[in-house]
Amino acid sequence: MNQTVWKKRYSFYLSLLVLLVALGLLFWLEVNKSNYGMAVSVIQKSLVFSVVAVSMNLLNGFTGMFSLGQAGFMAIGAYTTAILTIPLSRVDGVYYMKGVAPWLKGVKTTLSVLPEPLLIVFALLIGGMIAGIFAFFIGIPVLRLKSDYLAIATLGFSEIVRAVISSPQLDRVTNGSYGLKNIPGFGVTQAGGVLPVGAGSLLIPFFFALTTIAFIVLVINSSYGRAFKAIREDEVAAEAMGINLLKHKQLAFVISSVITAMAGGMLAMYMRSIEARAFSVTLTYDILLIVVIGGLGSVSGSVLGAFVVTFAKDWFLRFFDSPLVIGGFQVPFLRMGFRMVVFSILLMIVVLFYRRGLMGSSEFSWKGIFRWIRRKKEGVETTKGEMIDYPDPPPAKPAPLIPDPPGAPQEGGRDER
Amino acid sequence: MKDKPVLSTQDLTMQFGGVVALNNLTMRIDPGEIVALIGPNGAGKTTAFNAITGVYPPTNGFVELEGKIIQQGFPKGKMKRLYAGENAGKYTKSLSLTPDRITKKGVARTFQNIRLFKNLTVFENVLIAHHTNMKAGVFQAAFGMNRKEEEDMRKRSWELLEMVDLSDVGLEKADNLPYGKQRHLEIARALATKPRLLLLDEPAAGMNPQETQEMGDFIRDIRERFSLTILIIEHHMNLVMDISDRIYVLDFGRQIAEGTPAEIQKNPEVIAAYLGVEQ
Amino acid sequence: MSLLEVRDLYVSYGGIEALKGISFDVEEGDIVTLIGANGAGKSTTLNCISGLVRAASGTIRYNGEEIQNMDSQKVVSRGISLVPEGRKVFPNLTVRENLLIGAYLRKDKAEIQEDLRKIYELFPRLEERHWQAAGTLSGGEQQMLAVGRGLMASPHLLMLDEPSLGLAPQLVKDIFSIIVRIQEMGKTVLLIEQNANAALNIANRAYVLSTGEIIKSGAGKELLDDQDVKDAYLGVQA
Amino acid sequence: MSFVTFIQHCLTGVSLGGAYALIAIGYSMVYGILLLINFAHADIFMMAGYFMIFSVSSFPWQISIPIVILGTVVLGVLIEKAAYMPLRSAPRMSIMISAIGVSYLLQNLATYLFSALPQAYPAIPPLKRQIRIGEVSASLVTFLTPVLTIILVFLLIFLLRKTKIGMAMRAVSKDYDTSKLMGIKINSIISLTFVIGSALAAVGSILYFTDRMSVTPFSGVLPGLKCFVAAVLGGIGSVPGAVIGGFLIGLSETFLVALGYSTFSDAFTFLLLILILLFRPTGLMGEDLQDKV
Amino acid sequence: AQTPSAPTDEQPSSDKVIRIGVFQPVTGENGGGGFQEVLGIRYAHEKFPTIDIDGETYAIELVEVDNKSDKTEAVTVAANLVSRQVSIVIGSYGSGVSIAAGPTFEEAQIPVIAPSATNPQVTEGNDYYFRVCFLDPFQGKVMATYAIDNGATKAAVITQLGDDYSSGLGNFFLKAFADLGGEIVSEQQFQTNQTDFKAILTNIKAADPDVIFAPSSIATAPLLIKQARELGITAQIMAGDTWENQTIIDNAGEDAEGVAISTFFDENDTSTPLAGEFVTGFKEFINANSEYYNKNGGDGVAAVSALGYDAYLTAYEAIKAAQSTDSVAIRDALVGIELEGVTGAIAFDENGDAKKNMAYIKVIQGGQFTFDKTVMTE
Ligand SMILES: Nc1ncnc2c1ncn2[C@@H]1O[C@H](COP(=O)(O)OP(=O)(O)OP(=O)(O)O)[C@@H](O)[C@H]1O
Ligand SMILES: Nc1ncnc2c1ncn2[C@@H]1O[C@H](COP(=O)(O)OP(=O)(O)OP(=O)(O)O)[C@@H](O)[C@H]1O
Ligand SMILES: [Mg+2]
Ligand SMILES: [Mg+2]
Repeated sequence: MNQTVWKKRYSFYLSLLVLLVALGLLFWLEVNKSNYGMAVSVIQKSLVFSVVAVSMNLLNGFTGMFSLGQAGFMAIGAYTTAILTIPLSRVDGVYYMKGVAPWLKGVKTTLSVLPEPLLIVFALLIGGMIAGIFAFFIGIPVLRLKSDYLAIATLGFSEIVRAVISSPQLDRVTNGSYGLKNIPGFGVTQAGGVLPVGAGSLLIPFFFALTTIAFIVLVINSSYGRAFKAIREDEVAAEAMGINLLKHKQLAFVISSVITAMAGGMLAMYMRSIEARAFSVTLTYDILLIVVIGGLGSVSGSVLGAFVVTFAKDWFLRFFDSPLVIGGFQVPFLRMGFRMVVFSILLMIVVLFYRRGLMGSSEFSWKGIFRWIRRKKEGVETTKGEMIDYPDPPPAKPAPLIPDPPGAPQEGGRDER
Repeated sequence: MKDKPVLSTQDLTMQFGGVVALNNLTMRIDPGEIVALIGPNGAGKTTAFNAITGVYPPTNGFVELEGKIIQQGFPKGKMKRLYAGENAGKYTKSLSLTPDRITKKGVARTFQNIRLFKNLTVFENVLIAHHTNMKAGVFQAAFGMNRKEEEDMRKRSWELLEMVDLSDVGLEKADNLPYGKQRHLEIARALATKPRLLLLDEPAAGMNPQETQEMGDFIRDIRERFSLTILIIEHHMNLVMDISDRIYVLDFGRQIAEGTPAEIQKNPEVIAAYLGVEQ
Repeated sequence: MSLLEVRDLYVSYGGIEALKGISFDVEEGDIVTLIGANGAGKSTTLNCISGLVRAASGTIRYNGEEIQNMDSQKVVSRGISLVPEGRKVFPNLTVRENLLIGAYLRKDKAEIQEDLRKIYELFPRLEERHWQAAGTLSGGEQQMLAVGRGLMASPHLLMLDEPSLGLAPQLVKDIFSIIVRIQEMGKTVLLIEQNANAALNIANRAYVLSTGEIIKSGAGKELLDDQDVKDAYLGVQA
Repeated sequence: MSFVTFIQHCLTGVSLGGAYALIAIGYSMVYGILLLINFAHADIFMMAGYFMIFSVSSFPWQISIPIVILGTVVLGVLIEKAAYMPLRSAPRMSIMISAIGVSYLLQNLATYLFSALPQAYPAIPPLKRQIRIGEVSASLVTFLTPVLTIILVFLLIFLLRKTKIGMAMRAVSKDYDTSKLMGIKINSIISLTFVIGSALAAVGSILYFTDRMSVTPFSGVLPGLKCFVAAVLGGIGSVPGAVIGGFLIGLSETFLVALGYSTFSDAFTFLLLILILLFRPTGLMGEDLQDKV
Repeated sequence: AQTPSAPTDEQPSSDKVIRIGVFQPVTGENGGGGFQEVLGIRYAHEKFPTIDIDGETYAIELVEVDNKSDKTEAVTVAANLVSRQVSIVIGSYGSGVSIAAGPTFEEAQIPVIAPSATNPQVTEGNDYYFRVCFLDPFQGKVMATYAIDNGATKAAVITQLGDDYSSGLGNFFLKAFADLGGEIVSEQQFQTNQTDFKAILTNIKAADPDVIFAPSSIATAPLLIKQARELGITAQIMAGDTWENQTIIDNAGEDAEGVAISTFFDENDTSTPLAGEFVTGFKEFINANSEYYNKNGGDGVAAVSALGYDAYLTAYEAIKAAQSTDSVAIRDALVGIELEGVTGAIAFDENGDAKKNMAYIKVIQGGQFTFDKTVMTE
């Protein structure tokens, strides 16, 4: 009906429905992994990147800190996870150049009592923790810098991390610049277990993304998130409102770094083999690209951006790379390398025409979709970029912090609590 | 009723390069007073605010809030050589709380060039100012374990907006408000930090005489309602003379007069430097 | 023909209509003032004339030429200069450079120096601080600088958006006498002021704006005696 | 390290630094005026390398040099018009992404058109003339680079400090609208910035590639990053700062590699940068202008 | 009806298809060599476009992907190949990417044949990775022996950090040279994408070696050579198989004279009829297509092209032996396969490495790679 009013619980049920459908789809995909390998791989990557993008957005979009250290923190997470999870039996093969440091072997032997899933969780957490400690300590001097100076300093930090990891001095820990391989992947790899082969290869990254992103969203919607936004808007005024700049910037920086590092660990598991070179500035730029394409200051934008960019770059545009002959006619331009040309052009088009990103700074909401559809049906012209961007009407009372659970009194009624 | 002053400054001096923007300001403000700080352009009024609220560490002298020193400085480094103010050598300690610490201690301010959080809503602007008094840590806040506190903050924010007549535009972007409303919002935001001392920098700038009068009433009103002490900078003499209990006059960074509005209006030095011959 | 003719001017920001079809004239050699409450659309009017804001519809004619939606830079070259709201000095240039850049389009070197001298005379404070980066000036000093910079363009039509904002009482008076002097030099002035008393006193013609519409117009002195205007804008006289 | 080896390293470092300085100025100028980190600058530099290769195949080098400079300038201005001008009023980040996009596009286009294989950079005979002083041996270009850099920089500083155009550039960098109100044609001023930046990049590319002899689509990436760091280190927006930064990085990089720490040569550059920023938060020569409260 | 093995321009219109993945760098640092390897594979495919399995004719389809010489990209495109259901994969040029993608193929149980990846780690511990070329320990020994034979006593080694091939081979050379009584006077390293070698070369000059061993990519080769000569270094420069590429000579010009390399194949060594046939056929193939000609840098036959050809042939034989499109069956067939390739006999040891024991040494003379000698070990 045209006149239906959107109710909060509709959103809840719809979200639940979508979640269930998504879970089902993911499960189906991973069981049929052999037929949909590309889809699985691209979804895995998108999930991991969406986590990094959201945590980068926390800094760049919500706190207004232009930070370009993501690759460095991902490297910390990736290497920690990799070093701790490479199966003991494979270690010597991995460190074939210089051998593995005895203490590290000792640590790994001790840890090998843990079953693999636990070991992985443990490794991810340790990676996050190390990154958090780093973030905390470099934050003290570096976060005082302003805008682009901060950007270049964090970028510098990330490059230093990379250099240290690949330095010959650390050969016996990080395998220097040769990288690490035989990192366990997400899913069950060996047949013979209780679960089918491939099980978990999507659901694990999915739950990881879900929890970390949910956490960031909760932080953003809390009073601390508002303080971050205040800092983004005007540091002087924020400070005058009693917000401790350094403390809050550091908080955002540490949260973002910990989660970025954990995502780095996930990336290591996705890649199965990593090298320091992969964690260069280019990786950070790629993430930045996702964040801005999605919309600075929009969590759903970052997630959308991660999927759109990864799908386009790694999958949809692939056919541009192979020569195509239709009826004896060689389609011009199509050959190796053309995909990236097309990708760059598409990128430019998106930036030029959606200058505030796909989502602007607004978030996805069922209500927005609903209104948009209704508008379309009524033939009201919508303008570009305005699709989901509807301000709420002034409420009769302050909007509640947490959306009401289904069954709670509906909005409109003034209830004093 | 003259107990401890809310705010006092002693020999407060602020020098930028060779420019002594504020020279040896010594003043006191008692609880519940409305005190005005006036003077020609560039006399150092805003600088005084900045030195009090910790935006700049003072070059010399100190600031006390309710008997406790919050800012103190003496010329060091290159400034030692350059120093052109008075009382060099009198102070040897330095202490400078950051603006947020000072706000936490109960001093709030508005800015001469309005500094709202432009892209946030009017409501959020006020809500954010409550953050400083929040107890919950980041995890508690994130997981909604401080629901009570959060709801309280929201309720009080709407109340404040109601008071400045902005509740109907509460969900507008702050930047879209007309100038005069933005000034009101800045005051509401400052009040949300629960100050005991409020510093207002030209709250009536850009207002017509009618609006200026209303601003005067408003300031008096909030003083009563929140039992505030107020220090105000203004160039609208009608307003200043109307609401202040006492006035300090600055010229070229120096205090040239202090007194009640009646005294100041008659002071020849003030007339020469600031008010002009006929009023 | 008037020097400046504005007809049926509409301007909107996104969805909000800031000007709803205003029309007015500025005669050569006059001081014309626009008054009105906060948010009435005064600044929008001036910004639209100088091309900073696009008109949705309507015409603006200057010396018979249509200038609506012309590039700002071209509008300036026609001899219209705006002292914008909120001072907008170049914070990274020195006081002197700010003044010189006001004369960017002028080629007459000797006269530029002469004008610079005159402005220093008007605002001695600026000369005192000619080396200082404009960003560190006090609010009032910046306001002086903005007015001075506008004068340096030596425009035919000078538009001032609240030039007395944040100035000390004595300087406010000076500003108004400067405006009269500018008029005496044969220039035309379009003025926005919150200090409606003073503005109406010197204006040949005045328009009252309210929520994007002109609700009253007349000679300056005439409006000064108008009861509605008194009630709405002038306040109780001290 | 023997004295001769030391001098040889110095020579390498100073020459590298000179080329870095020329590129760094381009970053610094564009940043100074648009507040944009022009990621595409490194690739404009790379394209200048290809222009030379193609130009020399049809013309003698004397004619090729002006052709290359002209071509690079046209490319730089074209990029500005196509990718940055439409975004004048857009948020800063969008322009930055546009710059990254242009950078990707140039790299990928070059890969697509010219393949990823290195192409030999033509030898310009007089520049390649071997000069031998005692044990130290290097080509003329090694000596020429720093000298030419210094001369160009002085010309540029004069332009920025002493002319009306320079003043207009600094004004535009802060506020487009108000600049327009002064009668400044902001688009022309911005284009001019790109003209100068690209021309310097072209000269830099001739010096740099003549010394390094081959061009690939990714030749710009690493020097680009380093020159950007040089610009920041010197105080982004400041021309003399960029020059100092360029030489500092050129020298420190060379010596680090020489001492066998080639893994750390880039890292050291950044370490230096961070240390300098800690003591001078806006770089060595950067203006420390915060808005007045 | 189709006539098998007759090379035709158009794809055979059989609806039965078997896919062979081509996992190679066509862009990036090793894009040049990778493409040459692809050329060998394409030529082989042109010669043998169909195969009979169980009496039915299958068209062989090449599924080419570009791993961009980048280890991260390598894993992604490997997954891509897996998803496109290739039965067997050929690749890759460059040991690093092969090592990186190894586990992906192993897990998907798809066999891979590396034509020219020489690092031992490529096949070690991976039951699905095979190779048809010799290994770096062998190659390092060959070059060390050659240096010593030529009277060198002092050697400098330059390797690329993070490149398994470069540092691996450098290390093997280093050991072999020292074992043979030589002295290593300088060990220098550079980073990927570095184009300025003056600093490390200045150090080498100071150490005054007789030979410089610098295994690295085609991209870095001319830079190294020219910058060394510019600094007045006269020592002989030597490298591994990767340097056998005409563009190096084109780019380095005169300075390249005297550079010595080891390689898998010599187009002038037509001792086996198979090789001679291949060389003529391949040259025709190259000359017929201007793009091929240009990218190959003329109609020379690179060793990697020959190895690419052999790898295809090996895959072809394995499919034939397995009589199945199933990748596991093909893998099992590979283990016991024996065939005669253009680069010599091919049979795999327990690691999946071809048992090869002969290398060619070529020296650049008069702007060409000229055969110097062959080296065999026991
Ligand atoms: N950061 C700074 N650097 C250099 N000079 C400064 C700085 N801040 C203020 N000044 C100078 O100090 C003097 C006092 O400035 P201040 O802003 O306190 O004046 P004010 O009394 O508030 O004037 P107004 O009424 O015009 O706002 C001015 O001359 C100004 O130029
Ligand atoms: N950039 C903008 N975006 C959206 N709305 C705007 C913008 N600028 C002005 N407005 C709105 O347009 C209306 C007219 O504004 P304008 O600035 O012209 O008023 P004014 O008469 O100059 O007021 P003041 O006395 O406060 O300067 C106001 O409601 C204002 O909120
Ligand atoms: Mg002030
Ligand atoms: Mg206005």
